[in-house]
Amino acid sequence: GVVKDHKAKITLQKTPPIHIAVVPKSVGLDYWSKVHSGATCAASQMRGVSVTWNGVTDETDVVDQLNLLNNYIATGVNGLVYAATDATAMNETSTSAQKAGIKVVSIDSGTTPQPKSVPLIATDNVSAAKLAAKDLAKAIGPAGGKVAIVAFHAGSQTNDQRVQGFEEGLKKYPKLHLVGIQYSQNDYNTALTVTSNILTANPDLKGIFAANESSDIGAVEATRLAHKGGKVKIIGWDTSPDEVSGVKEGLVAGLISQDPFRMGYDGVRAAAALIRHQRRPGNENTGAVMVTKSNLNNRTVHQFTSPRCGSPRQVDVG
Amino acid sequence: MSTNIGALRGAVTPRLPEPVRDRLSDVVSQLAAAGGLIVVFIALSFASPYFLTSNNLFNIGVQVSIVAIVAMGQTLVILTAGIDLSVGSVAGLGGILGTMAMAKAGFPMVPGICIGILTGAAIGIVNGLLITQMRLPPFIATLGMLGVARGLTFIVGGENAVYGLPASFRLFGEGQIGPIPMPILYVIVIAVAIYLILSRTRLGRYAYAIGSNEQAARISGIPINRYKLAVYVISGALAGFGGMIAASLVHSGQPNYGVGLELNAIAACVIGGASLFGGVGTIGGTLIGALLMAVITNGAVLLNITQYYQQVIIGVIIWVAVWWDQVRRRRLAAATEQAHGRRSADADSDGEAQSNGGGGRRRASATA
Amino acid sequence: MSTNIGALRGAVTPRLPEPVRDRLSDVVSQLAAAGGLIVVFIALSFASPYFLTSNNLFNIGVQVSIVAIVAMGQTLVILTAGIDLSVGSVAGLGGILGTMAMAKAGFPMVPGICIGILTGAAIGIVNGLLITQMRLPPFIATLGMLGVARGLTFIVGGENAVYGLPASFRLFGEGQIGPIPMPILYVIVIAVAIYLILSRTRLGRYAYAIGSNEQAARISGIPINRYKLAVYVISGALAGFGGMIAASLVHSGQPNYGVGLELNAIAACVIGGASLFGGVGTIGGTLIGALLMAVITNGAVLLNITQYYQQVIIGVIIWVAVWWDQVRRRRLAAATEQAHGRRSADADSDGEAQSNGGGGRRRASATA
Amino acid sequence: MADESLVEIRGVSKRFPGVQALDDVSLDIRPGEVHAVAGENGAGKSTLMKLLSQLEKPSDGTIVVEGEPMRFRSPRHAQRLGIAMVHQEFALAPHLTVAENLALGRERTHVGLIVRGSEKRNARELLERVGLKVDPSRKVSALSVAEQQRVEIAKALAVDAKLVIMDEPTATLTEGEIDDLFGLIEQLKSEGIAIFYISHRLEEVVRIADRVTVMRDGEVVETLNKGDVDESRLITLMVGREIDNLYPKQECEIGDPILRVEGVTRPGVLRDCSFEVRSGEILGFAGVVGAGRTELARAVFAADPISAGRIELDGKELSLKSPRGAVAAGIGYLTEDRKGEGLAMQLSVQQNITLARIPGSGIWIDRRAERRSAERRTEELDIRTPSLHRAVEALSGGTQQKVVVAKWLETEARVLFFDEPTRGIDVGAKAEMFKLMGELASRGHAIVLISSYLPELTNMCDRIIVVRDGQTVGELSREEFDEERIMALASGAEREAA
Ligand SMILES: Nc1ncnc2c1ncn2[C@@H]1O[C@H](COP(=O)(O)OP(=O)(O)OP(=O)(O)O)[C@@H](O)[C@H]1O
Ligand SMILES: Nc1ncnc2c1ncn2[C@@H]1O[C@H](COP(=O)(O)OP(=O)(O)OP(=O)(O)O)[C@@H](O)[C@H]1O
Ligand SMILES: [Mg+2]
Ligand SMILES: [Mg+2]
Repeated sequence: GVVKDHKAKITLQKTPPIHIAVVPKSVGLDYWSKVHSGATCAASQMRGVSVTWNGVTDETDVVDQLNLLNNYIATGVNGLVYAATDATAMNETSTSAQKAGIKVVSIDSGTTPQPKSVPLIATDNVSAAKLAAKDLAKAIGPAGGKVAIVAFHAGSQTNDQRVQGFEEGLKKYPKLHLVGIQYSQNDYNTALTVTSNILTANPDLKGIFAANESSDIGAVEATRLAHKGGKVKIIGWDTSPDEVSGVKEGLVAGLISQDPFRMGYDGVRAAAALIRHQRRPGNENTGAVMVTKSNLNNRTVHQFTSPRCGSPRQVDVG
Repeated sequence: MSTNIGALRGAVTPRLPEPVRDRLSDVVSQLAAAGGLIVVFIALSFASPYFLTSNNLFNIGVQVSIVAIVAMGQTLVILTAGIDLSVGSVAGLGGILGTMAMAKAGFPMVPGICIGILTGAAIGIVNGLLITQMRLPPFIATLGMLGVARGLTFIVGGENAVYGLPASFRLFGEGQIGPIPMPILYVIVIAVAIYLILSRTRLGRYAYAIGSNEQAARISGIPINRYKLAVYVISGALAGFGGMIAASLVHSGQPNYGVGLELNAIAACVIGGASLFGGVGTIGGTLIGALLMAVITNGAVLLNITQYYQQVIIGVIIWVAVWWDQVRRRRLAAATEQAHGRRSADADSDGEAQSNGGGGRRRASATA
Repeated sequence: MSTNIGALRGAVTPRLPEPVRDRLSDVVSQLAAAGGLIVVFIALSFASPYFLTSNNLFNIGVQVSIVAIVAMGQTLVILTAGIDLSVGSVAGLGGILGTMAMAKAGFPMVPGICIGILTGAAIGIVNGLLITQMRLPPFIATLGMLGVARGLTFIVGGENAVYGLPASFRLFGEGQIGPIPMPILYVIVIAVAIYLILSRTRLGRYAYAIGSNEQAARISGIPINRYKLAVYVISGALAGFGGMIAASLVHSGQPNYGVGLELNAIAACVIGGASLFGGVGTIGGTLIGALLMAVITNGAVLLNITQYYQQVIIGVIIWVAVWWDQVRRRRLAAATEQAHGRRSADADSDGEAQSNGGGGRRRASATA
Repeated sequence: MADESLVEIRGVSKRFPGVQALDDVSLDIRPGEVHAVAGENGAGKSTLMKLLSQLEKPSDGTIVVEGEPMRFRSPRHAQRLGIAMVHQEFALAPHLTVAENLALGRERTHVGLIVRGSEKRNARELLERVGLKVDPSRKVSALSVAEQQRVEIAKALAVDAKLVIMDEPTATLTEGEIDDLFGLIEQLKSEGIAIFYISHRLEEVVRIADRVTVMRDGEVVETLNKGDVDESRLITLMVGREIDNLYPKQECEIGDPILRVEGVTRPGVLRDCSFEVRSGEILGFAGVVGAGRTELARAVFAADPISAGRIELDGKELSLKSPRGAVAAGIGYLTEDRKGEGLAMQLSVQQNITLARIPGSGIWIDRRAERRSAERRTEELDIRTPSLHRAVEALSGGTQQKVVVAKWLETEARVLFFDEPTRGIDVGAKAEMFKLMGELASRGHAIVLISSYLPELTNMCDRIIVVRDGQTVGELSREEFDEERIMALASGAEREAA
């Protein structure tokens, strides 16, 4: 993927204060808290911009997220930056917000159809998941073998896209044989339980695709408990500190990392631009990288895993 | 003494005919119970300029509608000393089947909605049979159903949401009649219906009786099983209806919809004064309970309170509201006793007829 | 006549001293209650070659441990006709505070774990005070706490998990003593302790009495508030302990840990025969309930059954297991009647003291 | 009297787990007849009646109603056959109003809606018939036990019955109310309605019954006609031996006051009540139903809060906040409502007996000592249970009452309040209980006996306090005992300073 350089020079003079609500798909995961830091970082760099951060507790709470968005529309915020839990269900929300004079930016996941006037700042989950399949095949080696998916929540769009992408990617590797998919319900201990059970049922399992943070950590602990740490190859998703330390310890072959910080950061900046300058910034693909033990200390990768405010950066990864 | 009482009663509601007075004090007592809600409401009106906007009130109404509708069915169940843990899953299953009927089988809107409701009713029948015929405790029967219905939702509907609904279906949840959004209308209609059921029909009377003393109800010749079945069917049907409203609001069938809804519904009942041990509860109370939770959530967003503080605040307000309600009741009881408690006993000994009494008097003193 | 009974009793279990015999038949009766579990167990042994491997049995043991520990505390609460909905959130909060103490404040392992447990106990105190002093219904008090504790978890710990725990902390949840994993050991120790509490101490007796008839307990001079407080503290402390085990297993403090745990814990109690109306329940039953759920989940994954079918199957097995348990009880009662009904009635009619009797006899006949 | 039987019970048996409650029982009842059934606690009287009202199914035998063998379906079916029952353990829904309870199961509806107006009117009529003046829109839970008893009777009258079964309808009623009830029974008789009447008050049985059947251990001992019935004969048949003294009053030395109560007031309920009770003394509380005897005892026991007053135990003032303090100080209170406040129904006989005083040290229970205590009490009071481990909910009404009595005897409290302790207890056990009371007194305990049954008070007490309208209005010493005088004081016809 390629990330476009996007430097909107914003003049900050005598502008009235603006209030932007940032609504993730859910709260409580490292991924979304990086979005949060990005958003606050952007706000801190602009004068008179304040952001409110609020979200539902589970990505599948589509109705509750809709309620929350409607509440923000009613309070008359100036901008709304949000990640839609369901692309179709939210397709009227953006327009009704705009009708109420609110500028809208989509981050992470847009709506279908995506209104022309609403910029989308996101990664493509499907293609990133294909990347995961490729890397898992590489880690397992040419002999191939059984692989399993530890997904997180059936019926969540992100989940479905990642599973879909992985399965599509897998088609290129006939030696890899998918034995099952289990769900962690976004809970570390459940992930541990289901992975332990998968390992028991398939003693010759070669690889696991763990589709998000909690799935990854639970899967890693399960392989460790079964004394198969490092032998069963794991490709995880997201880069919370514990996941990264799994890579360092050699328990995780690789992590798909998106750039949530950038989504938050650019999302807020885009909203501010829309509000103050009536200018619509372009859509943006924030890209994804595969984090492995070998590229952990790579500067670019570091930007993905441990973003810091103050150094808005450019990344270019393959 | 009885002149004393008479005087007091007269002072409170002078010259009104008895039934009207009864009704009036009923309303007053209901309003007093809403104390917590009213306080929160007033506080929010001052705290946020947006709170009282018609737009926002409208939002609250729509947001509370699903929980309120499901909780009203739950109230019936709880009155019988039962519990329905499956409502959340049933809302999910009803929503999926109803939307699939429209999107996949090409049903028009109204039959599609009916399918959602009938699904709920069917699940209610199964719940009821498990409880009455296999004699499972309601908690077990409906807990099992919570898993079964959710599993079925995914098995039948697949992992993805159901899209491609007719545009008209949006109106079901988002339309308005005059200035009133449809969901609020549904709540009103259902509330009136269940109020009538509870106060005027055998079903309601027997629900109270079964929850109050099942053995006594049985001895009195009430066909308990039939009425228990009925309350679970109503609860299921209303959950299905709630699921259809949710589907209309997001214009899609979400297989995960309703997770945790049961807890909200039960909470609304209990905050509204229903007892999980049966025999106690009102529709008014349940509506107040549901509204209280919705208003707090809405207010927290308006006041820009983050999720976590919101959770803490909601918890504390629930505590305070229920506590306050209890203090009010206890004080009321004490006052009644002080003023007249002994009098009803007196009536026994001095042989005077007490044509209207404790109930009315107690309520009257509440208004004083 | 008492010779008669003596003879009969002798025939059933010859020559064992009475207490031993009592204990023995207790165990047998408990095992009979485990029928559902045993059937599932045997079925899975045939269905999957991996099920009976020591490795897998350990896994199950570890997997069940948290729910079992939390459910044992819950059992105490349910015995008093209470309910503790906050256990899931308390496990989350305890886990976060305990791990923060280690990771941020540099506490060693044992004090860190104690902090997790004490956090739970402290929340238990608040629950208890809300219930006994503010007289809130347990459902409301602990429902509020469910939100408050979860909110606090995020407020105190931030949105992210707590990492950087000492390596030794892993042993707390993953270590073994001989062949037995630590969590299983904890379950055993706690089960024995609570068994003793229930059968041998005032706390246990009073928990049953309060749940059976609170008024009678009060009039009998039992300090109800103190004992109620105690059960909520125990429940909270065990939830905190469970949270620490969970944290050790994933070697981090997870702010979202424990969502929905309360339902599992309550389900374990109820499947194990406890009544939400209080006064009825045993620790053995609760353990069986917890194990049943864990074994089914484990088996489903071993058999590669997808999640949705799993949910359906778990629900159905819970129905069948509880139904079967009830049939068994009813049949047991009937069998006893046939075997000894006549005789004990006879014994009664002599107006002779019944120094020991039916209970033992009833149980004995279950073994026959 | 018509020869045709209305109901005929033929060779009926009923087994419960561990108990043969009925064994080959046969008896019949004719229209317009009062057929009393007497027997000790647990003899099977209630069980037999529950078969008639179809709450239980017989294990064996048939019941013939008006020539047709009865099919067992549901209580509703029994009602349709014209069988109504006044239950020993009331069958009332506490959260419903009196009127709603009276109509329960028979609501009149109009287009699906209950006609509430007629409900209240009917309720007033029914209540009038049983002489109860309470507002029909009051909740049953707010009524006293005695009031509930009459609502229960009224409920049976609401059924258009050919046979009314009354299972201990007078257990909590006082003289006047019993007279009212008997008037009612006469009226029913004259309408050709048959009545099964169960009571442990044998003089009532002698007075009202046309025939009496005596049961023992689930079997019919004998059926007597009106002329052949007298109390001592009944007792002999019931118990299997003679009881020479129903009220074994021991003369014991009366010592210093143990409990002194002064000016106890509970707004709206009690006003300025004072009394004292001495060691070795049995003090009686007399009064009509609702006079406040129960309330006074509860106030002293700290089960209810008081606003003023002084309570002294052994000369030291007590400031009690809860029953717990009272029990700890050595005061016991046996409540009149055994189901509501007396027993933990799911717990065993043994656990209930020791509930107020569990042997053991610290937190631990000494189970052996517990068992011994329970054994001793069951023997003393002849508590008939298949086992000490049997849950009390499976015991007969009277046996349950004995368990509560045992619980309070077990506390060895210095001062014991017994509130209607004989409710539902048979004559033999009653005598036994009074003997134990006497023994307690002779060991220096003080006893307060609250009873609506005057002979119990006049025979057992050393002194009687009369309570009216929440006030202590009179005091009579043993020499002054006179039932009419007590009634006069209790009803306010005679006034005297306390
Ligand atoms: N549901 C039940 N389960 C088990 N045993 C029962 C049940 N009901 C009654 N019994 C037993 O049946 C016997 C007869 O009881 P019943 O209630 O008929 O006695 P009763 O003559 O009415 O006594 P009382 O005068 O005390 O009311 C008793 O031994 C009692 O323990
Ligand atoms: N929980 C209650 N709520 C309201 N009123 C009550 C309640 N309990 C009792 N009362 C009223 O108090 C009055 C006195 O009660 P109670 O009948 O127990 O007194 P008593 O003198 O002990 O009479 P007795 O023992 O003869 O029944 C009754 O008339 C009853 O209506
Ligand atoms: Mg009886
Ligand atoms: Mg009384």
